Amino acid sequence: MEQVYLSSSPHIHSGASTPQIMRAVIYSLLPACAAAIFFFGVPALAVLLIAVLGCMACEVVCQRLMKQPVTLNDGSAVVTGILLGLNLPPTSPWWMTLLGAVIAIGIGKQIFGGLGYNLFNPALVARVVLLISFPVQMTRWTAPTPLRYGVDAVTAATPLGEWKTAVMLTGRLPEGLQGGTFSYLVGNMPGCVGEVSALALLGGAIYLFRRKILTWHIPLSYVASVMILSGLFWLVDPGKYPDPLFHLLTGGLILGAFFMATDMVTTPVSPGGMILFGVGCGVLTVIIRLFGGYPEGVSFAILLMNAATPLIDRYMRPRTFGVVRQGGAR
Amino acid sequence: MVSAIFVNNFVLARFLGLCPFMGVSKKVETALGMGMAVTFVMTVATVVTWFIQYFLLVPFGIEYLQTIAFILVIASLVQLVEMVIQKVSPVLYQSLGIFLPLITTNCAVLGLAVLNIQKEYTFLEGVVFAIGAALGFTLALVLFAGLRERLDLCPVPRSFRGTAIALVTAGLLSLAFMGFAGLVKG
Amino acid sequence: MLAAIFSLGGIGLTAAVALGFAAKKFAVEVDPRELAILEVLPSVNCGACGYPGCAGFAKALVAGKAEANQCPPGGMEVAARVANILGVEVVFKEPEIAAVMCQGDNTTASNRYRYLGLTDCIAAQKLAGGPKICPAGCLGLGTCVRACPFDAIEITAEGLAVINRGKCTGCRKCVAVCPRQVIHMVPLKTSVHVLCNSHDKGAVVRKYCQIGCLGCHICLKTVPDAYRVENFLARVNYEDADEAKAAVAKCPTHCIRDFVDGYPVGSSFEPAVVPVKSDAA
Amino acid sequence: MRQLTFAGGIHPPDNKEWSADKPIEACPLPAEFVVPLSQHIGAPATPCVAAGDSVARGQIIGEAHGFVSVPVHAPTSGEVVVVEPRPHPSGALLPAVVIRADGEDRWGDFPKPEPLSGLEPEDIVEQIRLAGVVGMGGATFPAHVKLSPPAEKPIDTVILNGVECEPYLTADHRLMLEEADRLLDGVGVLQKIFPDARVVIGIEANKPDAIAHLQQRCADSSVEVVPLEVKYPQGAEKQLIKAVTGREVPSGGLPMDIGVVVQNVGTVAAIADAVLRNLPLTERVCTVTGSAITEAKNLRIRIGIPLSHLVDVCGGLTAEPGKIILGGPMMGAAQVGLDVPTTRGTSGLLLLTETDLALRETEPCIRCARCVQACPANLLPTTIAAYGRLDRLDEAEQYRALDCIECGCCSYSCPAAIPLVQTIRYAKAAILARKRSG
Repeated sequence: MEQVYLSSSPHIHSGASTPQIMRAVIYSLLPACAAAIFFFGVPALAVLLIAVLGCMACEVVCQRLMKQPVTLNDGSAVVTGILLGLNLPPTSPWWMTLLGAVIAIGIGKQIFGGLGYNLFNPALVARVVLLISFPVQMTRWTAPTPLRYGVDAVTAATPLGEWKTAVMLTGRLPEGLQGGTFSYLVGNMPGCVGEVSALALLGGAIYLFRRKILTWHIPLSYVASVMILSGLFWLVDPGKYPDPLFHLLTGGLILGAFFMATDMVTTPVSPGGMILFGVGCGVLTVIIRLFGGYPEGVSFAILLMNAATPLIDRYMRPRTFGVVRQGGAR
Repeated sequence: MVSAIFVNNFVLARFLGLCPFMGVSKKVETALGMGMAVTFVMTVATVVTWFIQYFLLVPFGIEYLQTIAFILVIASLVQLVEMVIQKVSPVLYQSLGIFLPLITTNCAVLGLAVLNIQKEYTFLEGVVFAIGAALGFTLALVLFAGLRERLDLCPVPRSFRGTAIALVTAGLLSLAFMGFAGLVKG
Repeated sequence: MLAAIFSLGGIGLTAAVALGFAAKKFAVEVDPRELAILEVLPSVNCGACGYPGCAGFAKALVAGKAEANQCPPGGMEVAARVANILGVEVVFKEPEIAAVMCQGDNTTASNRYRYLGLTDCIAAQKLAGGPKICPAGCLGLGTCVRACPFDAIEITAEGLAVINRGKCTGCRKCVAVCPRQVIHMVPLKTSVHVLCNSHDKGAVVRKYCQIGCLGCHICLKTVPDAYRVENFLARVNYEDADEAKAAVAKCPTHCIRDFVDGYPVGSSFEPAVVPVKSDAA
Repeated sequence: MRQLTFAGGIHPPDNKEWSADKPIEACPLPAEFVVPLSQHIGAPATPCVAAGDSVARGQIIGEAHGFVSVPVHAPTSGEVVVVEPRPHPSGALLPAVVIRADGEDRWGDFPKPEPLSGLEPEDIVEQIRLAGVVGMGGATFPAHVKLSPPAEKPIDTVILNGVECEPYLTADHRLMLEEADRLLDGVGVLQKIFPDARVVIGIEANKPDAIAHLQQRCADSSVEVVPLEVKYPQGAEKQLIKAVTGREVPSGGLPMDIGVVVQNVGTVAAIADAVLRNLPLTERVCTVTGSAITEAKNLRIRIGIPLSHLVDVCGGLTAEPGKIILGGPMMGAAQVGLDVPTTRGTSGLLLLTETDLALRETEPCIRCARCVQACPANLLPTTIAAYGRLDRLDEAEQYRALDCIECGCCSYSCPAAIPLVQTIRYAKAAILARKRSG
């Protein structure tokens, strides 16, 4: 008789696995990739491909160097690659995208011990490093021209950028920014590869909700706090501050709230902590957008809250069963 | 004040006071204790140095003694804090170790006092600036301590273990703080 | 110039008075000898002395509750210096190190079941007493490796814990955590040991382990003074171990080993002659 | 119908269809019984027979020691072969009485039971103790201890646990369907002990036939039959109380602290036998199931039957078993071989093939928080395990490792296949050991 296996209970498993989760995230990002390629053409495709391949290559190189088993199969490098690609402008030169991939995997993830141990969202680390190092390349936007092949695009400003410049110069909200809601919704506006099409992103997010990979806590609290806070400012001075819908649909809020801020590794684990995390992201995003030097605050807000995650985890624990909080009844 | 906490954070934007920042950020409790000690020293030092500057050094025309005089004040304040902490919380005293007396040579404290004078802040402005800076220092310290507590659980590659990975983390943290750039003018 | 001297002097004086006052108010007594001893101790905080960390040991020493030779990592050298500070005589204590008294890895010892789960001997031991049939053999799941503050233990590819004689300081941490009590303290000066921990009869041992001690007395017959057999298990008489080496080649199951000639198969450690720290006092 | 439940938990496939429709069969007696003397939580019994003695069914062969202990009885009549350490379900060799059956299966002489109306609660509890009744859901905690709360802890609710939330197992289900008489007799005994208490039978909604049957039987009594949401671990004591009464057992406390007593339905049936028929506990219902067994069955088994005999009764093995589990797949204990005997806590024998096990390497935690969502005790399993693995017991205790009920929800749902419960269990043991040593 072959020897039996012995283990501590439980003896059955749900069958859930890390590669399964990563695959689902990749599927959910495909609509956004498709939309990006539709609006920005071949350059967007190139950015995405370079980012994904760069991340995978860098993962292999790092793990070989450290003589660790290569874990390309878990799919996490692909996810990082896609997210990085979606967070870059479609005009990014190839070397910049590649550098981003190396930063994301090398400094963002592997240096901390690999999957599950990174403190900051790797794709955002790369994006912010690039943004600070190459401000010109990182803010060169093109107007979307559906199904374009060449690279000779018309340069244009993102709606958020346009607003910021106008407010800086005149202190007033520029004409023509409002009312583009439909264009903003489908993604017909300048911006990063993946942040433009709200519809495509939401479609992917709904898939993730249905697969129970996303929980509502972070996205909802993030979006809600941005809407409420920006709404307050808008009510105070509608001539200067754009309306909440503008905040929601332009810029990287949806991409950030549903895909970047929900990165499991770098966010709190308790439901209460997740909500606090989302609200923190929302408040910081609005503050940076309205008062900061950068037109877009999503990346910084998420990175800052990533930094606060260990503290949130420490102080926001769920109430243990059978433990009555201090000062409660009984 | 907001500016001092976030935008011009002493540690993460001006890179002042890195010594205790790296030294006592292994545990959140220790970091909080250190933050409080520094807050106290910074605030009181600002008050005292402001008076010394405007009522002693300027009237007598001996501004060139500024550095020595300030260090004298700070050193005695640190001594005081040290004694109090040793009495009140021996555990905290143990874990702060050498870094407590080192507040003396903490460039953040001296830098703050000197900056106050340089920028010609009024007394009130100076105190507010000091509290802001100290809170910023504490915030950075505690955030960083939280991150390092989590780093403790990570299988960081051998060659990066210890200070190396801590410095990388500090760099990333200061990267995130760059988001506040341009938030408040001045 | 005068103003400068006066003002600085004034500041200094005020500070001095304030500090002096505070020093009285917040005074905490610390024995200077405690600090001096703390300087001398290795500060690995291993707890081998039985006190909470080096600071606790220092306190106990000053209070006269501990002996100067109670710090194994420090050895006689530290003991001498501590005794010097305290002004007492140092008593020589034979230095000891830890050794895993088992060679039954996955190739030589049989298992009862295939273990799944946490890589930890204590956790595995809880499941029907551990996967190894031998009730006393090394489980090789590395609980001792994690307990060792000096990186002196490794697990071979075939699942056996091996202790590096060069790195082990004798702190006993591994001895305390091993759920099967397979790690013993042995005199540092002796390098020949019987690497088996099973008190089962020879016929029983033979069923589950190719390399276990059968209690056959051959070693005892070869060098009568250097060995003894208790409950079917041979042990080296460490007080009289000079000749023990002669039996190494005679042992039918090769469970007697001289660490100067070689470590158990699969270990990356080099055979080591460890210099015994002499009586430093 | 509104179904009561608790927060957290998981929904594993229940696999009960294999045996849910199989009526309870009496298991044929083997030639030799091995009766462990340690069959309950608490001090083991000491043997009071020796090799060569002849015993009758129900005769005491091991005497109890202390309050949290019960005697052990002979499961059939025959001759004592030997009293020696034998393989025990815990994995160790523990003292057991080996009995060679004489085939007569003769009961010992017991006095005629007194009518319930003439008994005082203390006498009833003593009878239950003497009959060796323990918690038959698997915990094997002596029943009389739970039934003797101190006077300052009045009991206002008695819950009968018919949840059977463990996948695969159907023993309690069949018992409620086929032996409602015994069960309701037992309810009568409990009502005699706690005259003012509300009596609730909690059943998971995946057993609609049992719910309907008992509801019909209890229609004209005060006993409530409550359907509960299908969710593991609905049958865990604290979670069941939360679902039925809305009260939470305080951390570190017992159900009696909040006026509740919970007994498994099998235990209640055994209580009825003990008090109304004066018969000690010598048998129970047990489900034999799993993909490695020829025919899944619900068997009425004697205590002390070797597992190999149960396998034979069910037609033998279809495949090499990858794992042999006593109890359910979530909290049962894996066995080294089929030579161990059944005990009072054996609610099931589950034989899984290697393919059922879906063996996987452990991967790093990606902090997906599924364990946090699944934990019915509202803990952060991944954090406790991370500290436990590094022997950082202070932190593990701070994160309330000791409140873990070891239900296994976290390990079940972990995508990285980290042995979370095992690690937490390890940490708990280490924390408790440290507390004991001071």
